[in-house]
Amino acid sequence: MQNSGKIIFNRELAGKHYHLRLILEEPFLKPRPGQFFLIRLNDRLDPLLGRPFSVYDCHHQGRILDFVYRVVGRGTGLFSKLKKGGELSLLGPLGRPFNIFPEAKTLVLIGGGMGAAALNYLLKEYTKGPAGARSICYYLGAKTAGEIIGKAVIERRCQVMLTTDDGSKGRRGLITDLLEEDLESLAAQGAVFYACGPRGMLRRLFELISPYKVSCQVSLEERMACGLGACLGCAVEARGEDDLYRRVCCDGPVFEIGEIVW
Amino acid sequence: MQNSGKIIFNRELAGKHYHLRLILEEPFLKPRPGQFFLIRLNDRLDPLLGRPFSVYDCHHQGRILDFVYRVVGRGTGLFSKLKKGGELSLLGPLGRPFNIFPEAKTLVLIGGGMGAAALNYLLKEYTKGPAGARSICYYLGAKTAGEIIGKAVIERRCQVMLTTDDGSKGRRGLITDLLEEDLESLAAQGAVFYACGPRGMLRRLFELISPYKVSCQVSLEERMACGLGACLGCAVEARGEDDLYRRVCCDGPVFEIGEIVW
Amino acid sequence: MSIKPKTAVNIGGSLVIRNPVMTASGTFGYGREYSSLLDLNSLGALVVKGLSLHPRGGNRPPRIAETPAGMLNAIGLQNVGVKTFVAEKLPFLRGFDVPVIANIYGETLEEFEEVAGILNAAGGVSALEVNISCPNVKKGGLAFGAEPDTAREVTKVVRGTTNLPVIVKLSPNVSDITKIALAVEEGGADAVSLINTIKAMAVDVEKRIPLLGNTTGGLSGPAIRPVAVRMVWEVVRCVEVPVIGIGGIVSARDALEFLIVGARALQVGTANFLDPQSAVKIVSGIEDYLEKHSLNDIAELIGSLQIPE
Amino acid sequence: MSIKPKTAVNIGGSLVIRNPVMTASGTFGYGREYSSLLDLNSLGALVVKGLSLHPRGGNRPPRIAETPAGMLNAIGLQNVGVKTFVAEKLPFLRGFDVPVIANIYGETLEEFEEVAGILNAAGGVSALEVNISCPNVKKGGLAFGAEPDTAREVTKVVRGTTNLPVIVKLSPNVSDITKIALAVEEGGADAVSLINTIKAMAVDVEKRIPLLGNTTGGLSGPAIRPVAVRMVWEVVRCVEVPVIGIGGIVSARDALEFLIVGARALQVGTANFLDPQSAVKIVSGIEDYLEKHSLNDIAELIGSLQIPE
Ligand SMILES: Cc1cc2nc3c(=O)[nH]c(=O)nc-3n(C[C@H](O)[C@H](O)[C@H](O)COP(=O)(O)OP(=O)(O)OC[C@H]3O[C@@H](n4cnc5c(N)ncnc54)[C@H](O)[C@@H]3O)c2cc1C
Ligand SMILES: Cc1cc2nc3c(=O)[nH]c(=O)nc-3n(C[C@H](O)[C@H](O)[C@H](O)COP(=O)(O)OP(=O)(O)OC[C@H]3O[C@@H](n4cnc5c(N)ncnc54)[C@H](O)[C@@H]3O)c2cc1C
Ligand SMILES: Cc1cc2nc3c(=O)[nH]c(=O)nc-3n(C[C@H](O)[C@H](O)[C@H](O)COP(=O)(O)O)c2cc1C
Ligand SMILES: Cc1cc2nc3c(=O)[nH]c(=O)nc-3n(C[C@H](O)[C@H](O)[C@H](O)COP(=O)(O)O)c2cc1C
Ligand code: FES
Ligand code: FES
Repeated sequence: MQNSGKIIFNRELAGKHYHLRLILEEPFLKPRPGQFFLIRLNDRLDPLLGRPFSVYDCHHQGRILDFVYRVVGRGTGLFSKLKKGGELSLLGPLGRPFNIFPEAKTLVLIGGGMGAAALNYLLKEYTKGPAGARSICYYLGAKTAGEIIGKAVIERRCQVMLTTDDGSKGRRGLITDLLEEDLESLAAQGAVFYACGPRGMLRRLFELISPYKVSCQVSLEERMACGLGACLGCAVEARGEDDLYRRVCCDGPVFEIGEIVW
Repeated sequence: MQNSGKIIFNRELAGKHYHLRLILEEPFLKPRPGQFFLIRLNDRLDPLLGRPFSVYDCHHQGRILDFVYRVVGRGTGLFSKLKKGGELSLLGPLGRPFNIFPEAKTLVLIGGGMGAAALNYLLKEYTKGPAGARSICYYLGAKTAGEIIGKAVIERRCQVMLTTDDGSKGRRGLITDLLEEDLESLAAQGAVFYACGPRGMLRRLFELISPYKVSCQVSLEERMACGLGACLGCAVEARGEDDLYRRVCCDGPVFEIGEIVW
Repeated sequence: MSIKPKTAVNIGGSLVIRNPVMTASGTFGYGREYSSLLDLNSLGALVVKGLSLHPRGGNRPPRIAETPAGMLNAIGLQNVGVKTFVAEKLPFLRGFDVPVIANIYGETLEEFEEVAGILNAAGGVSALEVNISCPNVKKGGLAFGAEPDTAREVTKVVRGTTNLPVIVKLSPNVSDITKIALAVEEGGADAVSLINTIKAMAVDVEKRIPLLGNTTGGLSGPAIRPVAVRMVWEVVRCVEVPVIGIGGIVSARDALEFLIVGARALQVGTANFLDPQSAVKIVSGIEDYLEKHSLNDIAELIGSLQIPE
Repeated sequence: MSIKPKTAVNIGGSLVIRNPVMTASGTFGYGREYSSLLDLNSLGALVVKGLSLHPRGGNRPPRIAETPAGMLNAIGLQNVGVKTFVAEKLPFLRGFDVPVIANIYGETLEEFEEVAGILNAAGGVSALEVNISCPNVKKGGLAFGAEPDTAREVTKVVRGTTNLPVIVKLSPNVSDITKIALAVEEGGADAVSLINTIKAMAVDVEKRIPLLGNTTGGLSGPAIRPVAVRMVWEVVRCVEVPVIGIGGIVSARDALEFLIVGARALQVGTANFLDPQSAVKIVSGIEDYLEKHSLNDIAELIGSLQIPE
């Protein structure tokens, strides 16, 4: 699980988003959709900790990994300056992946902002075989047109419903508003839901979806230190008998939406 | 005095020694031989402080600066990985330069290990005009043949006396032993002395040279924080009425050998 | 051909560990979490997450934050409780040949006593480390560790309950750590370990809220190492019992600082997060150093600091 | 067109400075050393190197050492002495329009009194900062700052000698900094500044000697910022007088942490070594932040930390 990755490229996409491709130098495990890696800058004690990034895509059974990240702070700022040939330390694949339902007839993916990252790989896994009778709807929300990542690829694989906060592309508004309109009919079809995005979006989704008896898996983000379940740093409040916390790094990052206290 | 330097090259020389060439991006002052720069890695709080390096050579009135450094610790280790195009923060030129005696007929340069750096630029300044009747002897000591830096350039400019600790080049032994043999005659000629090197070498030089009434300037090294005389971190014990310390960064790094408590 | 230098050390109460490198409490879970990433048997010892009498939920998130060359944590001693530990976590560890040290915590003297008693009877625990230095809980923790009298008392109580070696873990958040060290030595501690985290705080300046749900937390990592080295240096010169150095160790070089000033052993904490192999790399780095410096036994290194006059 | 937000703050004893950013004692010499690198007039105030009655030679080298995101110093309060300061350093500073704060130090109460008296009479000094927190001198310094009683006493003595605002600079090397803060407030301090350096140590593992000639030194720089922020947070909630935050500030973001928890002003120390323009960059960074957050007066920012319940 410990690895060293050599940078194949680290390309700027639109609006502070970057696409990083690494080739692993040690034996590796193939990641599953929803899993993530803790990636650390070498030779530095500042920033100190690894940064968690979901697998955006992978090739050659996981030897080559793609990540898409957004510059939000010091760590990602330094990542964005990395060049081809540079080396990064990796720990992973980590965490509980998305549950895949091979028989599901209707899939709904709901992505807000960087949520696209984890859903992209999930979508790829779901669409690698013959499409069959399965329908996939991707509800994709972004702040503005410039921050929509990977739309072309997604459109080749499924139907895309788009909103932007400023209306610069797709419908103006929140992606959860758009989903709300279709939710009853989707639930009636027995759709399986997957969502990644900002906490506010997921909370709203929880409110909308609770009345229905459907599976809705969400991928959460929390600050992490060990990534292995040891430090208890990445706790989220969970519902349940014992009322304890769950660890995002190993009990998640994927949870059934009902497990979490929103 | 504050500047940003872009790396033109950062070449490995023999045995953990590197040659770094920078071009300054802001207005600059031409450094004088013996002066140094505090050079800091950008975007890092670890290592925290700038590293002092003597000017090894300069071009275009000081717009292009050359440094030669040896990897000895974390900072220089990170320097050695820098690539063309990278940027460094510089403060300088700092410190009291070598006193130049334009009329001197005999010059003696004594360099041990990395000492070569500051003496190289001094030698260049002394030899840029017509040679005239001046004779220059360079006593150059190194641990081993592989650690002799810039010998070819030096030999073009003056006469070189060489020792290595292991005898792999030049005479086996310490450079101060070699100098000792010639010292009386050099002093009698009214030679002016310049020395850079490890403290042990300078201490021995002090013992040898004290009996003679000659000028012997030495360049000292001490850990530094501000480089400006403000923090009092770079103190060396000095002789003198008030018995206080001297600051290597601004009272030095060049001192008359007799000023210092060895 | 050189023989391998001896690295075994006695860390008090006749507990000898094969090398001086342990993993620090709270940074290594219950051992299992790291067991696929390194050979637990290559550690000197393994200290488990702080155990309390009853399971504890811990503090509200966010629980960690990064700071320059350091991190804050305010876990709040979340743990499964000592009974679940004995029933569910300890059996796994018994499968290894590595001393397990149980870090214990109580809100009252009675709780310390009860937890110590349960672990004493459990089998498979090699020593107790008494945490009187957690800055992140309201009761217990630092409340006991800030004053010599209460520190001595807790030590006595645990000492009276167990035959296991008792290590007392000290807090850096005091004016004079030697007073606390002397008090717990008097109280019967077989060893002292230091330092726990330094109480600290960081702010999200955009939202103008603390970065931690608990407002304050404990600072660990390389940033605190110079403070830890200084405190170990103060303590080794005033107590007789072995001192275990903790704080910001990420490399063998760092570990050597502690050994040279006089620590008998070390714990590696935050570094486990940066590289799960940290502890084992430090073990081999120490061995290399001993060989390079022709030291046959780590005992020759411990406390070998020279002060130039 | 937006009007420039107000950044002036009153740092006690009716001393109003134009912005909250000062340079910290010992890191900015006597001002002159940095005067060609930045406009001294753009600083809120300038605190000079600690002054004692007689010139002091300071500690033996090496005096500094680098640590992760921090540095150790053991200068030992080398200084020209208060009289030479008044005669030779102060005239230069009078040529600027920036409040000069004299950091003072004594080995005895009488020395503190005498130094304060000389500076009071000198003219051109806007306030005194009483250093009872230097970890690097044998007498005086921390000896006064470690206990509430002695801290109160020094403060009273200086208070009684001068009409200038009296700022007392507190040490982090104590169990409870609020006790010292309250004591000096009682003693008549117009403001408190914190923190001074944290006592620390580092070892040259190859030579097995301390990296500092003085064995131990004071840790400063980004590494200590979270400790400083926590202490400022503790102190602002228990004293009435203004609190000046110090410790590891290298950027406007860092400075904002202190202001948000409640510091009225700040001092920039080690950062001056990394970038001589640090202090002025921090001033403009704070202004930018105020504008961006539509705050018209820095007073709206100071102490605006929200604790989510
Ligand atoms: C399981 C998981 C998967 C993720 N996948 C992606 C992805 O594919 N693409 C992407 O752009 N981002 C992803 N994130 C978020 C990403 O980890 C943060 O944006 C990143 O850590 C920010 O680092 P920074 O140094 O730039 O920010 P800073 O704010 O300077 O970081 C300070 C500290 O907080 C932590 N932190 C800050 N924001 C977050 C966050 N949202 N989640 C977790 N830790 C955070 C950092 O890791 C660091 O320890 C993921 C997070 C998690 C938990
Ligand atoms: C005026 C002056 C000119 C110099 N010129 C050169 C030169 O031209 N080429 C060259 O290779 N070296 C030169 N040095 C020495 C060079 O500064 C150190 O080798 C370098 O700072 C080591 O940094 P490090 O991080 O690799 O070592 P580390 O040991 O990891 O450094 C730790 C700390 O100690 C300081 N330090 C360590 N060794 C020295 C030293 N010898 N002198 C001053 N500070 C030190 C570092 O700057 C840093 O703050 C000069 C030093 C001075 C004072
Ligand atoms: C996330 C985390 C959890 C911790 N939990 C405990 C604990 O339960 N009991 C304890 O005594 N110390 C605990 N500590 C303190 C460490 O054991 C150690 O003393 C401290 O982190 C300093 O060492 P380091 O700098 O190597 O991390 C914890 C530290 C961290 C970072
Ligand atoms: C080299 C150096 C010298 C110092 N000298 C003094 C001093 O004379 N008087 C004083 O009160 N504080 C002195 N300090 C402490 C600083 O003023 C400041 O409190 C401390 O460094 C923390 O701030 P920083 O992290 O921004 O440096 C000194 C600090 C350093 C680094
Ligand atoms: S990051 Fe350590 S338990 Fe999740
Ligand atoms: S380095 Fe600060 S005075 Fe010389």
